[in-house]
This record gives sequence, C-alpha cells and structure tokens, in this order.
Amino acid sequence: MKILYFAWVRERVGVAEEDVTPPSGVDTVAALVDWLATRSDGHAAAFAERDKLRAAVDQAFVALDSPIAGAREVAIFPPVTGG
Amino acid sequence: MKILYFAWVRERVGVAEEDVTPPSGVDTVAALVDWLATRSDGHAAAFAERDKLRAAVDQAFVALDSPIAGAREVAIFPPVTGG
Amino acid sequence: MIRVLVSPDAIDSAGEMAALETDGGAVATFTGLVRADDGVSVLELEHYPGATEAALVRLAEAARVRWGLSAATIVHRVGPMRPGERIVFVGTASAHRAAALEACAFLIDRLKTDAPFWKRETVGDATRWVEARAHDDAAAQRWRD
Amino acid sequence: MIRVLVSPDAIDSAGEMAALETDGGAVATFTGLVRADDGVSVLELEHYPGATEAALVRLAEAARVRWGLSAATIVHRVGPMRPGERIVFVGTASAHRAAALEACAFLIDRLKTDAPFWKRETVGDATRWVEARAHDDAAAQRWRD
Repeated sequence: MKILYFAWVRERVGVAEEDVTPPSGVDTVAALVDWLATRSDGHAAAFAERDKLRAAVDQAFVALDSPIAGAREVAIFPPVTGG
Repeated sequence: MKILYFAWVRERVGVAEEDVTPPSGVDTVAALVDWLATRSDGHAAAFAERDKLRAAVDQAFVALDSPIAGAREVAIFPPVTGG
Repeated sequence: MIRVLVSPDAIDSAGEMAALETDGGAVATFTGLVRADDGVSVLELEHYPGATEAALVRLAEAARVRWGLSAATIVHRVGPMRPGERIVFVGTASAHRAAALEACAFLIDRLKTDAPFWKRETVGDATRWVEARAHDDAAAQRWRD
Repeated sequence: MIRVLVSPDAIDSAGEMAALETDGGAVATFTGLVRADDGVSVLELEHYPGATEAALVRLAEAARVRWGLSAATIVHRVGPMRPGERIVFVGTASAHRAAALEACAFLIDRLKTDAPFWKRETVGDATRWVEARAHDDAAAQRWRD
C-alpha cells in the first residue's frame, strides 16, 4: 500500500511517500494512522493531533473512520488551504 | 429650456434636441410632455404611450410628475436597456 | 480608484483586468458579449452623453464604499457592434474575494437599470429597439437596502 | 467545455478570459492574487498531483451542469510565488449573466475546501503552513443543496 504525505505532515514524517504493508487488523484510515505513528518519532509527531488530519483513499477524500480494504493509495494531510 | 430625446422617442420626434420656452402653467415633466405633444405629429406619436416614457431633469432621473421649475435640460426617453 | 469609460472603441478587457491587479487580493470581472445565437447582425447602443458617465461613476462609487473596494472599473461600448463583440466590462478589486464578487454582480445588475443606454437590434432587414425586461428590474432590486 | 490546469507557470488570465468568449452572452472571472500587505515575501503552494486535477474537473463539471455553462476554466498555480502574482483564475461562460456570476463564485468558494492544495508562507526568515479558515468552510457550505 502506497502512503502519501503532504504539507506539514510530509515535513514531520520526513518523506513524501512510502510503501507499507500494514497488519491485517489495520482496517480503517484511523487504525492505519495509529500503526504508522509507531514507525518513527517523525511519524508520531506528524500524527499527534488527529483532529488536524485529513485523508484520501485512492484519491477520494474520506473520513478517518473509513475502511481501507483493497486501497492501493492512502494520502494523509492537513486541512486544505487552496484558492 | 433644452429638451433631449433618445432612442425611439428621438426617432419619432425627428430631432435629437430642441430649445423650447414652455408657457408658465407647464410646471411638471408630465405637463411638459403634454405641451410638447402638440408641436407636431412626430411629437404626438413619440408621447402616445406615457407609461413607456422616462425622464431626467438636469441629468437626474425623475418621475414624470416631478417639477421642472428652473430646469435647464430635460431629457425624455424609453426605459433603459444597457448592460 | 474608480474608472469609467463610455466609448465606441472595442473594449480592452485584458488591459482593464490587468489594471485592477494593483495591491493583491481578489479581482472579479464580468464581460457582456453580443449574443450570436438569435439572428442579430448588428447591435447598436445609444447613450446620454454626460449623464451616462455620471450615472456609472455614481454606481462605481456606491460599490466602492459598500464593499470597501480598492478599485472598480466600468467600460461600456456605444455605437454599432457585431455578435461576439464586447458590450460591457465590469471589474472590481478588493482584499477579499466575496467583496469583489458581490460588487461585480451588483454593478452589472444595477447598470442595466440605472444608467441611460438604449439597445437597437438589426435582424435581417429589420431594426427594433430592445424593450426593458422585468427581470432586469428584479435583479437590480435585490441590491436595494 | 471544461479546462483545468495546475502548473508552476505564471497564469495567463487575459488569454484564459479571451478563450471563454466563444459564443456570446456572459463571461465572469475571478483572479486571486498573493496579497502584498501582510509581510509575506514568498507564498508556496503544494498539491496532490492527479487528485487535485481530478477534484477541479469534478468541480468545474458540477458547475457546468448546475448552471448550464457553455464553458468553465480553473487554473491554479503551484510552487513558489511572490506578492502580486496570480494564485488562481476561475472563469465561466454562459448565455446568461446570473449563471456566469453565480457559477464563478461557486467555483472559487468550493475549490478552497474541495481541492487538495496547501499554502506555506514566508515572512522574514520564518515559514509557516497556512491554517484552514472556518469562514472558507462556511462560504463553500452555502452552495450545498
């Protein structure tokens, strides 16, 4: 599963993307974030404030409690600020 | 007093402007229109439908019952259609 | 900054838009074009020299004050023009997008009812003066206090 | 016709506006500029390649259908830019002025909440990520059915 990070999430994690294979119990975006947070201090810092995180599964915006079964690409990022 | 005509009012009257000296009893735009209508068949045709006439006194839009005392320029025209 | 121009020349909308980009924020524009889809070969615009310009300046100034604009531009073409050509350009500039957008809509709605212009259309061999439309009055009315 | 462009190049708003003048009627545009009045020396925009473009196409298509537009254009710059430069251009074309104006406002309100872009400002020696604002959500919300 490809994980993408943007903006300050990317900066704190330290990489723009990574390939991971989460264990089978990790079945929602929120569970994925919990699991990713254990990978490094940077990950933990990036995911410390859950209410500031947004996500997309296979490029569609989703809530953090959405399932990730079958997802090929999950993106984690702050609220958007374009325009 | 200078009278200006625009659009189909101008076309029916046959001139774009004229200088007139209305008698003293002609004290509103409506009375002025009544008086002007007697000047020619073209004037009469231009002013036949009063509800389709609009006016400006000294370049300010006014209702037809507005006074014209002291006016230097009165314009008579159809409803506007710009933009 | 208020800019008002009534002229028989083609409207330079790109130049007018660029001139509104002064101190950042938001620029909204509206361009009205002679419609090509209803058989009109020539559209002619008549105005009331002096009074028309004054009415447009009053409108632009009212918008500037009401929405705190940094700039407002109204350019209206007069004389004969052809389908696809620009009749009118309205542009607004503000630090805030909602102000620029609302003021732009206000200006185009109100200039249709508040400024002395008259349109005459040529379709085939016939010319006719365009009649005022009730929905223009309704659109202008929504901006009254 | 839908046109969406996300690019680090300067936005050609004049060219984009002219391209919307296809079959007459009305063209409305909105241009967002980097504000020069708050000490920001560089504004940098990050996006989610592929997903951002797809979100903008969905937005433009939604506007086209909802307002019966003949054309809609969204151009968003990414990468570093300076005060006074254009961040975003939105343009709409319709036979009717109200449709063009409303759709233009819809697009700029909604792209602030519905498309993945992130702004980072440099003020003096410090850089910071811009936080999302509640009033952007409110502005986007007014277009929900």
